[in-house]
Amino acid sequence: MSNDSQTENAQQFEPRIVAFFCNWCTYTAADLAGTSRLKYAPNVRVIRIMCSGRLDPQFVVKAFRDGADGVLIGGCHPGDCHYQEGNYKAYRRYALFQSMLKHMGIEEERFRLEWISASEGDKVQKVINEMTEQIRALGPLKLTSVPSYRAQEVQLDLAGVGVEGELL
Amino acid sequence: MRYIYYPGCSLKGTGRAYEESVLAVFRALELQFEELDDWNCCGATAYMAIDELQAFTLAARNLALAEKQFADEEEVNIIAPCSACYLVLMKAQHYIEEYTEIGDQIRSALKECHMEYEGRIRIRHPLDVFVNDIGLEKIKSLVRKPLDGLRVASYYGCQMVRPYKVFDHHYSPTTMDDLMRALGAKAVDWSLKTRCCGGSLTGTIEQVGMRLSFILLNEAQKRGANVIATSCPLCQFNLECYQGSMNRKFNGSVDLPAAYFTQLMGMAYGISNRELGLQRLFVPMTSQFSKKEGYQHVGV
Amino acid sequence: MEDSKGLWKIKYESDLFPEFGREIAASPGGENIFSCIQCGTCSGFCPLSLYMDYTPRRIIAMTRAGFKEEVLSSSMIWMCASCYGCTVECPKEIKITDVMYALKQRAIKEGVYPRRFLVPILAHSFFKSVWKHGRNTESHLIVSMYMKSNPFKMLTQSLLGMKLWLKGRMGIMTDSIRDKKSLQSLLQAVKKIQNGKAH
Amino acid sequence: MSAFDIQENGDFRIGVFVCDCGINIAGKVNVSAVAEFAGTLPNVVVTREYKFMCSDPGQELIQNDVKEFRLNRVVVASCSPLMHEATFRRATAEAGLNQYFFQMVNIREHVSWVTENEYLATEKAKALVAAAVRRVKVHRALESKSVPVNPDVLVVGGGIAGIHAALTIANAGKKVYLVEREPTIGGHMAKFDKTFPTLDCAACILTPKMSSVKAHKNITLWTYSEIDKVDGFAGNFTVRVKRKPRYIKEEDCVGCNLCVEACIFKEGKFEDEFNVGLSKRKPIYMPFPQATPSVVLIDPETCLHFKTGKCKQKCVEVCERGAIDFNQQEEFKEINVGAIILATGFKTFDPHRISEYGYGVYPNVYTSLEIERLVNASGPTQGEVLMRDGRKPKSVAIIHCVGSRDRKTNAYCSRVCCMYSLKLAHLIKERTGAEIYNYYIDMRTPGKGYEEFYDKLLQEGVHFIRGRVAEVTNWAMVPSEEDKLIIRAEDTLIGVARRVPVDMVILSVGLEAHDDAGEVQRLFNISCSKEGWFLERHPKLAPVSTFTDGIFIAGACQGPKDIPDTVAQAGAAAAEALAMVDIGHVELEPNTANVETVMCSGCKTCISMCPFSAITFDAENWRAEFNEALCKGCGTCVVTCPTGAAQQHLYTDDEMYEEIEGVLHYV
Ligand SMILES: Cc1cc2nc3c(=O)[nH]c(=O)nc-3n(C[C@H](O)[C@H](O)[C@H](O)COP(=O)(O)OP(=O)(O)OC[C@H]3O[C@@H](n4cnc5c(N)ncnc54)[C@H](O)[C@@H]3O)c2cc1C
Ligand SMILES: Cc1cc2nc3c(=O)[nH]c(=O)nc-3n(C[C@H](O)[C@H](O)[C@H](O)COP(=O)(O)OP(=O)(O)OC[C@H]3O[C@@H](n4cnc5c(N)ncnc54)[C@H](O)[C@@H]3O)c2cc1C
Ligand code: SF4
Ligand code: SF4
Ligand code: SF4
Ligand code: SF4
Ligand code: SF4
Ligand code: SF4
Ligand code: SF4
Ligand code: SF4
Repeated sequence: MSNDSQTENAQQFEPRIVAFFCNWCTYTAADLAGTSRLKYAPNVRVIRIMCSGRLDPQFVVKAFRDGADGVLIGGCHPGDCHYQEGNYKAYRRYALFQSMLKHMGIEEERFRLEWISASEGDKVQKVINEMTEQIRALGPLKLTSVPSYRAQEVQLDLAGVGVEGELL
Repeated sequence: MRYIYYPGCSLKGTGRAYEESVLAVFRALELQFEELDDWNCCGATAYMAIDELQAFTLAARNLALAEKQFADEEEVNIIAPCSACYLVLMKAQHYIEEYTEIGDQIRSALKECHMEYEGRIRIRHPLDVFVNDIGLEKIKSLVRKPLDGLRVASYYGCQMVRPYKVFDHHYSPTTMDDLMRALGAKAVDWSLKTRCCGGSLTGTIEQVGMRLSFILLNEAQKRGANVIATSCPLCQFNLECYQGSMNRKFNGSVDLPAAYFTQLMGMAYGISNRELGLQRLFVPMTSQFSKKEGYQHVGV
Repeated sequence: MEDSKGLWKIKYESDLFPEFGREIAASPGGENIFSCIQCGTCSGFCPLSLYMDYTPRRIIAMTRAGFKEEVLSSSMIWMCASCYGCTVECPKEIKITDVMYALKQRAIKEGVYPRRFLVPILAHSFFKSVWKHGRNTESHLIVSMYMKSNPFKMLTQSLLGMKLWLKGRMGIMTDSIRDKKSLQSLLQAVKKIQNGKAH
Repeated sequence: MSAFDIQENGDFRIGVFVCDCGINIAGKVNVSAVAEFAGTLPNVVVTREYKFMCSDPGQELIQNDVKEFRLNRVVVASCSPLMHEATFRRATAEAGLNQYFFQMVNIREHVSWVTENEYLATEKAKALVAAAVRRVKVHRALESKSVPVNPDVLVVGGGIAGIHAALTIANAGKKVYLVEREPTIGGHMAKFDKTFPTLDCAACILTPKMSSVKAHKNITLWTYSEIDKVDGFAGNFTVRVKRKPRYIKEEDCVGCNLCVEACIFKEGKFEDEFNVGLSKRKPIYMPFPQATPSVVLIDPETCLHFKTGKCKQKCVEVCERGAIDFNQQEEFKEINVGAIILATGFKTFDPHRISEYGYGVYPNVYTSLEIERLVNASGPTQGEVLMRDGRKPKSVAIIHCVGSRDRKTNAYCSRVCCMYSLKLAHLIKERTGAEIYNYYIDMRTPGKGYEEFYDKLLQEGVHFIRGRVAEVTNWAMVPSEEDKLIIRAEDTLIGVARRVPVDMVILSVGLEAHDDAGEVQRLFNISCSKEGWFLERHPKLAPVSTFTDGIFIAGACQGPKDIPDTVAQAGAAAAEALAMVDIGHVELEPNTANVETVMCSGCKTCISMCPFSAITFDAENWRAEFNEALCKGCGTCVVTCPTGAAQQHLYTDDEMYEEIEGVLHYV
């Protein structure tokens, strides 16, 4: 979706959303949505990771900096992680990072974490459609300044919560 | 907790005894309530057949008025004793939430008339409030003349439990039976607790409506009931007013008082017959009880 | 279709209204009708199905198939007492009672309901009374209904009315709300919005 | 690996292969446009469009191009990698490249099948291809590790599925552990008298199999046991089994039942689980005569000794073998296995949930499982069909689809109840001559000999009423209905509501996943469908595999099915497990974490993050040390490493960044 001049409806803003889906659940669920022929908004590009625990906050920053209007993470339901607790860690990072994004002026709707199990193809559809609409309503992401923070600090903070933090 | 009381049209007419007994019981239970100021028709079923949106708008006006009246309350509890009102108000609420188009239209119409419905409303049936808010313990503690030996067939009717299963089962509810037992009565075990009484059909396709009511009365009587307890003015009317014609038409012999469950509560609390509107019944309670040992204090 | 006696029982595809089912499905509460598996639970549960010309199940099937004329002129839709039994029992979660409302509204709109059939008349009387007074007074309602449909029947009913009156259960005074103006303008406003939407 | 080094130096030659998948992709995505676009991307030297890329000619096309165009990177845009990644990696390897110099793009499941608009679908496919082309450049040559496999197999659940799988594997000469939760194996099938459609006697076909399980030298049978913990991975699982105390020394008990007779309870007093409560047992009991192992057990909840400590212990007195041991404790066993088969079966729907049918209200309303026991020659009535009041029913209604095909309970069809309802109708008719009414929505009899069975029943004069029952009441309208159960339903074929009075009602309850399916699923790290059935890897192509390598599923735990299908699946699962343990080794995906030694600051952050304790600290060199054998490749540690020293193969930061950039700015 580069130059939307070609789209039939060139005026309409088409959000670009990068999704990081866990191989075991949400990626499979997205496959299931496909085999079930569930139609959803074409605005999401899915990147496969082995576990939501692999989701590095820097990927999110990178995505926003490179023009994404939203970032979606899909992981297994609490208790179902293929690697025991990667999704808990993802959640803790997500919660902390969400508040950081707020400081950067990025609305919370633009960064979303969802638990979607391998059998929930319909949830993939629902979440993607919902998120696309929400971001469409928000309009394109305008980064006033490229988020500048010392990656290392965040990293340590996040690692800290990763170990100590309580889920929810 | 404070409640808003929404009587609805029937409780001012054929269902007057319901209003009288509901209010008497409210007082006995020391329930805090206010009548909804300038309430209008709930939008009732028949109205809905013509124009659903207008029906829901009528309901929404009541909801908006209630929110205004209890502006400082986080959740506004409206007690609607008539099952039809209870359902229509609740249905309007559901439709406003579920169908955004209906919700939007009604909200903007309200706005034009300087009203607003925020969604703070919880519609309650008095049975729900009595059993779940006040509790059987307290209800029991106030009994002064237990309904010993009285065999009550609790009749819940349709709309209190369907389609929204708010506080009891949609097919085999038990709340009213529990309440009756708390008053000292015996709950008759029967399987027609929620079968339709014919609703407004008694007024339109009379034979059919009467037939449905007859089935209920006949079965309750067969199962040994001395009285059938109702929770809706239309049910009560149907079950009571046609017993003579029914017997002629269907070659039956039903003779069973149909009282509001609140009247039975009032009796157990020793409230006077007149206060409970017992004199307004067509089939007097005495017709059954005088034959019964154990329960004697009704003298209408 | 010629009649119910089995003559001429064939329906030509060209006599159907294929869009009818979709239209009803699009009205609030109608959304699941295409999931109906014709199991008959609705009709089995319906306390009135034995008096109906078509059972609720058949109405759903006919609606879906586009038998618009038969459905709208059926007595069934007026006989439904709104007990919601079918709705809570349906294994496909079809809101059958609400579908009946949608069909009633449609029938009234198209003016095809059975003449002198009391239910639509009751509904109309009701509508008028509320529009005027904000509440309905049962006695007035009954009088006006019988006047329109079957004045003769009034005589048999008046006995009951008398009894009710004697028991203090039938007012003669019209019950009314204070702020009738606001109610009427509210109803008008919603009507306007609705019509605006339709065009 | 010197050949790869040159290519890593930057001289990339990439081939992009875009698949039509018949019309599955080409029907929505403009495949030629995607291929053409790919050709414009830097370093892409050849692009192709082909009808079926995974077919032999498709793979050959890739291999020829690798040679002809001296490709050193391959991108295939087709279906989900979960489907064909292995296929194309193999093709890449066979062309002489390292198989990880390949990247797959999912433009079917994630694009063509889910997108409405053709233009937007094509654009999305282009973005994904662009990302893969960028990513594949930073791929590194990797070696997949091969580890030896433990040849033993664990089977969980001893129903017909578990029994059949265990025997098949044991007969192939491998060692099997069969773990069953109940005191005996046999599962549901052991409760039946006859099985459809052939009406062969369930016991006659099942009990010989049960005894061979017990007797087989390769099978270790642990009943009354549960899985407590599972560790490891395909080929090398470590499993802890909890053995519940039965207060009987299993090795010593010969199943003579003397103790049962001697027990101070003269009559059975407690609900008999095997007869689903239709009869009573004592505190010490044999679940049923053919129970395997043939060993009694004591229920501490009801035994006087356990409850009061004051029993005369007649049971102990009479047991000459001294097999009773009140001090038995829970025991844990740890075993190592290479593959696991789950065969935990199902539970029946609890009809209390549909109060319209009066189960638990009217005593003569039964579930089908109760009737299976009633018609069973070894059941509580020796096969006589008697109701709770001792009468023989003169009329019986069988209600189909109870708890099935109903969005309020279970939306799916339970698949076996039509057939078992026919079976029960036949058996009851045969034994009582009663009038039988089957109430069905649709009669589902797809199977060999099944429709013929239905036809037989029709001829036997069983009534079939097409209509889902609305309610069962005791409300009589006419004299003939007095004291009967009245079934109210519409006969939809006639279009009339009917009331049929009967003596007995049978609810054909559906099949449901066990309540603890979620826990079992977590224990074994597999997935469940929404309804709780274990999820197969692919419904057609991998029906007994799960997404977790080395763990297979068989029987009704995967979804409702009858015995023939259960056994077929059990055989398939056994074959898959055998195939795996027989090769002797498994290839591991090299997506493990590793550390760039020079960059590691020794901060130890990563160490506590690893759920598998794969990282240790090397104090001498002051750095983290990664154990690839223990690492399962989640990548969590990588995220927390502040220096970027920790990386995950196949998902390095570089690879991820390239992919992110790729999807976002492809032109
Ligand atoms: C009333 C009825 C009648 C039927 N009649 C027929 C028929 O006539 N013909 C036919 O082909 N099919 C029939 N079926 C279907 C048949 O029962 C199933 O196909 C068959 O039982 C499936 O076998 P299974 O081994 O997969 O499951 P099950 O028989 O359920 O066995 C599973 C076993 O696993 C054990 N288990 C469960 N969880 C655990 C755990 N966590 N750890 C250890 N062990 C566990 C259970 O205790 C059980 O022993 C009928 C079903 C019903 C309900
Ligand atoms: C119209 C139709 C649509 C279907 N759609 C679906 C569907 O959507 N989903 C689904 O799950 N199932 C579907 N099926 C069923 C599906 O086709 C079968 O389940 C499946 O094909 C069975 O595979 P098979 O290998 O057993 O048999 P086959 O596909 O028949 O293969 C048997 C092979 O053996 C060869 N052969 C035969 N005799 C000999 C011999 N003597 N010597 C050597 N070779 C021999 C044949 O040439 C053939 O290649 C459908 C069936 C039909 C008819
Ligand atoms: S109950 Fe529901 S599914 Fe069954 S026939 Fe009626 S509408 Fe259709
Ligand atoms: S709501 Fe109407 S159609 Fe449905 S069961 Fe009741 S009377 Fe019958
Ligand atoms: S415990 Fe002893 S007496 Fe009882 S069955 Fe076993 S061997 Fe026989
Ligand atoms: S200890 Fe007593 S109650 Fe328990 S099994 Fe032995 S004899 Fe029976
Ligand atoms: S197999 Fe038959 S009885 Fe069972 S759910 Fe399916 S249709 Fe209903
Ligand atoms: S023969 Fe085929 S089409 Fe007919 S019922 Fe069986 S599966 Fe369906
Ligand atoms: S990738 Fe996961 S399993 Fe491997 S070392 Fe890192 S945290 Fe441990
Ligand atoms: S987190 Fe990184 S730097 Fe710290 S010990 Fe682990 S690998 Fe080394």
